[in-house]
Amino acid sequence: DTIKIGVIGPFSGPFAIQGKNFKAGIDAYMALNGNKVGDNDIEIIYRDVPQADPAQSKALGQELVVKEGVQYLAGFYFTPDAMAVTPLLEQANVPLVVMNAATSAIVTKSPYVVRTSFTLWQTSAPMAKVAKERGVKKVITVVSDYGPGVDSEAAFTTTFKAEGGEIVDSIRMPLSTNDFSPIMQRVKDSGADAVFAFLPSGPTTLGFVKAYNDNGLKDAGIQLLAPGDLTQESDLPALGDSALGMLTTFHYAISHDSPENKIFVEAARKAIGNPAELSFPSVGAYDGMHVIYKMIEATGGEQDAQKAVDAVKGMAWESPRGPVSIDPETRHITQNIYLREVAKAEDGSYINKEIATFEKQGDPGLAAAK
Amino acid sequence: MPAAQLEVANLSAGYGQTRVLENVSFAVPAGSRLAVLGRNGVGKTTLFATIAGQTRLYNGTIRLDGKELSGLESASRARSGLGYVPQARCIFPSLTVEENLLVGLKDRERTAIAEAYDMFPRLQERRRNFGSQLSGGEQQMLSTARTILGKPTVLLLDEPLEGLAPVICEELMAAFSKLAAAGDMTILLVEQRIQSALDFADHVLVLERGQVAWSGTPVELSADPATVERLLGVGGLH
Amino acid sequence: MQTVFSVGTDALAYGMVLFVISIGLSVTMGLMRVVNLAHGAFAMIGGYIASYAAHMLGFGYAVAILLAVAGTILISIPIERFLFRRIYGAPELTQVLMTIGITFCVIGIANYVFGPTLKTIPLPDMLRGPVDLGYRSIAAHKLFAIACGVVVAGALWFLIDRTAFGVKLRASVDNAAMAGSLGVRTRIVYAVSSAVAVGLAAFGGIVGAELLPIEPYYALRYMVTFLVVVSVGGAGSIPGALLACLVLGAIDTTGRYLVPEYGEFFFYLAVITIVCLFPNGLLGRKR
Amino acid sequence: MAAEQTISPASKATSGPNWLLRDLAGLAVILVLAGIGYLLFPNNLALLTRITAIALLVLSLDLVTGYCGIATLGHAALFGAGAYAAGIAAAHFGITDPIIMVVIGAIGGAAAGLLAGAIMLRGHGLAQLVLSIAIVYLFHETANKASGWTGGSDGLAGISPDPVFGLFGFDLWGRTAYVFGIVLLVLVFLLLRVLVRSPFGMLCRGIKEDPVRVSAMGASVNATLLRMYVISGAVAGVGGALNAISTQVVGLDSLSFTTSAEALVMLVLGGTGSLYGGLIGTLVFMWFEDFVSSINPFHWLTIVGALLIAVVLFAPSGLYGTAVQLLQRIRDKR
Amino acid sequence: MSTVFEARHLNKSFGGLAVAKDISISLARGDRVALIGPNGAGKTTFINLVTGHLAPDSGTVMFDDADVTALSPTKRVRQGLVRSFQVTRLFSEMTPAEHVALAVLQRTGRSGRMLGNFQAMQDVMAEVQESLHSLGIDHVANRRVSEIAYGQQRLLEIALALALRPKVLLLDEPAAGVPQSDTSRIETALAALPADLAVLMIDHDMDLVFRFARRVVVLAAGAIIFDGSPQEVTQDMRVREAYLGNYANARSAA
Ligand SMILES: Nc1ncnc2c1ncn2[C@@H]1O[C@H](COP(=O)(O)OP(=O)(O)OP(=O)(O)O)[C@@H](O)[C@H]1O
Ligand SMILES: Nc1ncnc2c1ncn2[C@@H]1O[C@H](COP(=O)(O)OP(=O)(O)OP(=O)(O)O)[C@@H](O)[C@H]1O
Ligand SMILES: [Mg+2]
Ligand SMILES: [Mg+2]
Repeated sequence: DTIKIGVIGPFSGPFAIQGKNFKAGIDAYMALNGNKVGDNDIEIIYRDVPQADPAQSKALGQELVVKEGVQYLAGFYFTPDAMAVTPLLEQANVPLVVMNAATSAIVTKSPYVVRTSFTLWQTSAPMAKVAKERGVKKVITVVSDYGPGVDSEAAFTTTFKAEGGEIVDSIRMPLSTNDFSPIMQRVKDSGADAVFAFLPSGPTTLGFVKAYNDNGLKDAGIQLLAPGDLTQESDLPALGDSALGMLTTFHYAISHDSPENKIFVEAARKAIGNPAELSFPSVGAYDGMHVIYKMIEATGGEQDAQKAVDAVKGMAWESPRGPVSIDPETRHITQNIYLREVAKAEDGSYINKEIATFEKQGDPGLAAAK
Repeated sequence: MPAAQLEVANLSAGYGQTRVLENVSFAVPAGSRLAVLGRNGVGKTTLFATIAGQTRLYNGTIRLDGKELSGLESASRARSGLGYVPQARCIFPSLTVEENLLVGLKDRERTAIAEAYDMFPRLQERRRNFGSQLSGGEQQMLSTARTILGKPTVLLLDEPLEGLAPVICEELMAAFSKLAAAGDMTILLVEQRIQSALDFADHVLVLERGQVAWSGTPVELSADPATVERLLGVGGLH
Repeated sequence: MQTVFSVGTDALAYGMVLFVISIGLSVTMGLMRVVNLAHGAFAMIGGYIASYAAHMLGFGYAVAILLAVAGTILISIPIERFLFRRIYGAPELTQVLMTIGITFCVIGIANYVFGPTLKTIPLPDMLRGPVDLGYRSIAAHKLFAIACGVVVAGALWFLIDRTAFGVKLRASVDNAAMAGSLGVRTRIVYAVSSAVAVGLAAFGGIVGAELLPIEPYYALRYMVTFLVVVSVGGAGSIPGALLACLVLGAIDTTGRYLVPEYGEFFFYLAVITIVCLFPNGLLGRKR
Repeated sequence: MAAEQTISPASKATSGPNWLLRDLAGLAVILVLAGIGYLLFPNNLALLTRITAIALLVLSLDLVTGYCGIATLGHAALFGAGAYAAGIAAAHFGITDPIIMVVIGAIGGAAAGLLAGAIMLRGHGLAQLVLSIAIVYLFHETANKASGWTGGSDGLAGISPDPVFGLFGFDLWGRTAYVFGIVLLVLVFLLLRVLVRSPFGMLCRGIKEDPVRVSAMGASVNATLLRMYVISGAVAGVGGALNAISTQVVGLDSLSFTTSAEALVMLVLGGTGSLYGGLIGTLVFMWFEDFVSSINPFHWLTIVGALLIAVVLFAPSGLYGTAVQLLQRIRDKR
Repeated sequence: MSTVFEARHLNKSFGGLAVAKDISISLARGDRVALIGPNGAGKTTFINLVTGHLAPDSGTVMFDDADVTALSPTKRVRQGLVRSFQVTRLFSEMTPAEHVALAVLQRTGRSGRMLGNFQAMQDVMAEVQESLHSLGIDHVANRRVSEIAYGQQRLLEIALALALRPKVLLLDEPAAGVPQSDTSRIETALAALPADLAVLMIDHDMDLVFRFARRVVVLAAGAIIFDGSPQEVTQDMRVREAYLGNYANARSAA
């Protein structure tokens, strides 16, 4: 039989690069593990939702289930798109494997949701510990004013305060900000020792990091701390020297040193075509496929969402990002979070060099929400 | 008879599917004054617009000094010596009076604008105003002056007196007569006030339903009240 | 006080960058009366060519700019000839449809050819890094952008308001048929103006690339910004566009400094206020 | 040949029952198409429902753009207002009857229309376009900020409408939603047909062409336009509510610039100033987009762009407008 | 006869150019007044001031013994102060029938109706027919205005104004662009107007003016230089010089 997997993601438009990484991760997994599970052929059907658009996402999810007859739904770069599909799952008897969307609450919307990416709480909270360790006392947070930004700010602020640090100011700026000079001026005026920032990966990060340098914050010794979205590998060549030395916490770096990752990166680079375009969503997709393959194995190709999801609860494996497991309770991935520094590799390319590890991090976000 | 300067043969034209002119032919010798008359909506404006290249020509030929115009865009026709003063005036509303005149200059020296101001002193007073701010009569003056600045050899005037004060009308008609008499210009005129047209012209063409219905001299037309009544709907001419 | 100066400087710099990028649109939209949503697409093409010329062919910044402007104009010639020429004088909405179609195509092609990553245009050493103004430091490339803005504004104003070409262009736009009958070769006038506008777009795209980085979605991402700036100034008015850029730059910058969380609010409320007070744009002529 | 005789009477016939006939024919075409959609694409009903909702948005846009000449790139503000009104009623106040939700959506849309209209009418031309953009961004930001009510950028979830009349539940296959949507569309369409032919509709067309002329006839331009804006808001609100009911979630995209711009593109594609044009534009654009993006999810944008360019080149009055002209020409030839 | 309309001391200037200098005119019921004067004298501006399309710098406009200076153009029209435009302003995509219907509906307070259709309203259709017929443009009643000849558009412009049943009618060059054969239609239409209607007409066609007017007002450079009977005006040297030229001679001779 052929088992179909429907993947929804941004394959065109402003976030096309993230969708491309989904595909690269999936292709890499299938290249390495074959496109068969038992006797079943695996077929992937892609559907494009260029920007967060829950209505479109739901319509496509429905179409995938009803018309294409997919047994699994996967992908989802944006939270609302994933949320929109969750009401379908039970009736459709289809599990949903979230490969990126990073708001904690998604897994609570349906018992059939499993997530193999990360949450912003997960990647941002450790940064507060780093800051504390490095002797930072006063921090100003700067985040994009939308769900993930607010999450990231909350995660950092809560943790940093718990560690005894002081948040001198919290700035939320519109997603469409192009010129960050006034923000940097605020940062300067706030008297903070460090700035914690979250912006979605993409063009604005470039302006942000440049403004940080050009306005003399770097020279003034104000540390820039951020979750890894800001230094997505595909943006690093554009950021260039200006990002050197930036500290970020994240679940995955392309440069992660492990045999599993070497194999993955090689396969994924081949799949994506231009090696410079590879970045973190690919690993979420890769592990998502791993989870789906496990589900198919466990159900023997039968359509049984409950059984499939049950089969992966507690499952642990060695991912390209390091050791991971699916938390049986939340169905979210437990993983290492790494502290990384932007550095120049021997071949002259820019990498996120891992310099410390926070092991087996769950999602503090769900706990915080309760 | 001198060689025709403007020669129109078998001209048919219209708008999209609407045919307005059918098989119109006439010739105008250099330095003469032709009045084109006809009732409301017979196609006088369409005829001039077609000659000037603004309305679609279905078939027929238009020759200026022996040169075929029909394939040319309107700018080339203008550069071959055709001047057109449209009924709708077509002032450039966002240009000043002076700039409107500059456009009409073609490649002549800027100083030539003075000629227009000599003709219509009113325009000089208003030279910095935008076209859209002019009074109706001022627009009419500007439209005429603008075209004349380009020194056309054949001038198409579509109701150039509309909206002008009687004194100005007289002066203007006198000026046109002078231009034509000097042999500098051949003038084709559409005018609602039949008497003014007949006083001015040396030849008359009457259109009816898109076709030439009558042609002759003003004297002949005045002498034929029946035709005047039939084609122009006017009682008698004084 | 120092903060005021400092924010003021940022505002000026940001406004000027906006000006350089969007002024080409003021030419197409205000003077040629084409609602050209593809303006960003041309800016982006310029950016890509410059980036390619600098990275792959190893040209310097100045040469890259020249190549990019020339290259973009070259690319635009068939587009003007076969597509734009069909929409001169057409209803605005038809123009919207056509130019958005062009934008979609350009985005798709850029994505296919260059991939979805950011492209940079390496600055020469002179423009790199901060310059100390005494009370603060500012990026050198911003100073460069300010200078470019001033030069472009002056040159354009002269071309449009003071030369015979400018008069012919404005006449053709007001009434192409009549301009033709007065001997103006409207096609050539349009083609040249369109080339100027495209060249300006490309130039702006390159000079502004530090703030608005080049990537395939560029063409749509900043479309609204361009539209707003040009219309608030009064389309077709060069001083108007300049003023609008400075005013909006100032509002945006102070807004983001004082109340960043309401930055967008601030900006668009200001736009609404300005438009309500000046329905034809700040320096727009009444039509 | 005589000029007068070759001219055919204008398409707007004065004879009475003609328009009734044409409306019935139009209605029949919509119903037949809807039926075909249901039978031929039973698995695509979600998409078809979505098209229906957007069609309502495009119709409402046609009212102000096509009939009143107000170009706007912010019309999704009204659509989104309807969607959020219906969604918030359901998610926060437990009002889950779909018909009441539609009414609430219409009211929400109308209120937004009143507000947007009052602002929009302050400008003209380009300035007006910019006002519309500013409005949609303000709405968007407001919804983003009021995340307690709207769910912010995560979207407003937790909308679970009751079965229609307590009988037909909204299920996975989307049959109920589809039929519900088509019924709404047909009702709105008929009402709008009456509206645009009414004296009020004629007044609006007059304003589109020359507001000064209209005011010199003693009619008040702004009051008329504002009324139309409110009506348009109600129609868009119905579309928004339908979207909220059928997808059970409302996202910020529903009042975004992008949605507004797409609606405008669909309208122009079909042809402004006739309700059929709006419907055809929506259907063709969304179907085409879905079709090419499922064939190639990565590079479909280029093809859509090419479609738009082709339409401008070969059907400059929009698909419907050009078709009508062609028919007219064929009839003239005979 | 009672005064229905009065302009008192109107002043207006554009920049440095004074286009209305202390203009005072009053119209009584049944008046037939011609306003003439050189091009650019300020005649159209006067109408714009009176109808509210332009705001005067100073002065008042009285209508039916009430001060209407602050009213919007629309409100003035509703009270019965109606104008036509010198440059036709019509809805190019609509038909003459629709134009007149719109005016009739507006006058009868039905233009805001959202139900029904004017073609189904007997009284409206009858009036439309009648009005177009009287001006001789009923044969193009259902053509788009953009397709009818300019002269016909001018006639429609007048039909529109009349359909509003004004108390005071201001006509700005109604005959400009109308062929001689058709000016008589305008005259007939004007002659058929209710006797108590006050009409002020601007035109440069002196034949028409002298047939129509019982009183002539001459405006030059923004100021009234003459207000009197048609007979007197041809004798006034200033008017002859500034405006009439040889026409006056021809007329006196005749
Ligand atoms: N744009 C157009 N589209 C279709 N038909 C038109 C168009 N313009 C004019 N016509 C028609 O062409 C015919 C001739 O019009 P034209 O303007 O040439 O008449 P005319 O003789 O100049 O009349 P007038 O004395 O009123 O100026 C008219 O019947 C008119 O209805
Ligand atoms: N908005 C404006 N700005 C500046 N000047 C203006 C404006 N409107 C009109 N004028 C000028 O005011 C003067 C009077 O114009 P108006 O239209 O009243 O003249 P008119 O008496 O109607 O002339 P005509 O007989 O030519 O129609 C003209 O010289 C005109 O140029
Ligand atoms: Mg004519
Ligand atoms: Mg006048």
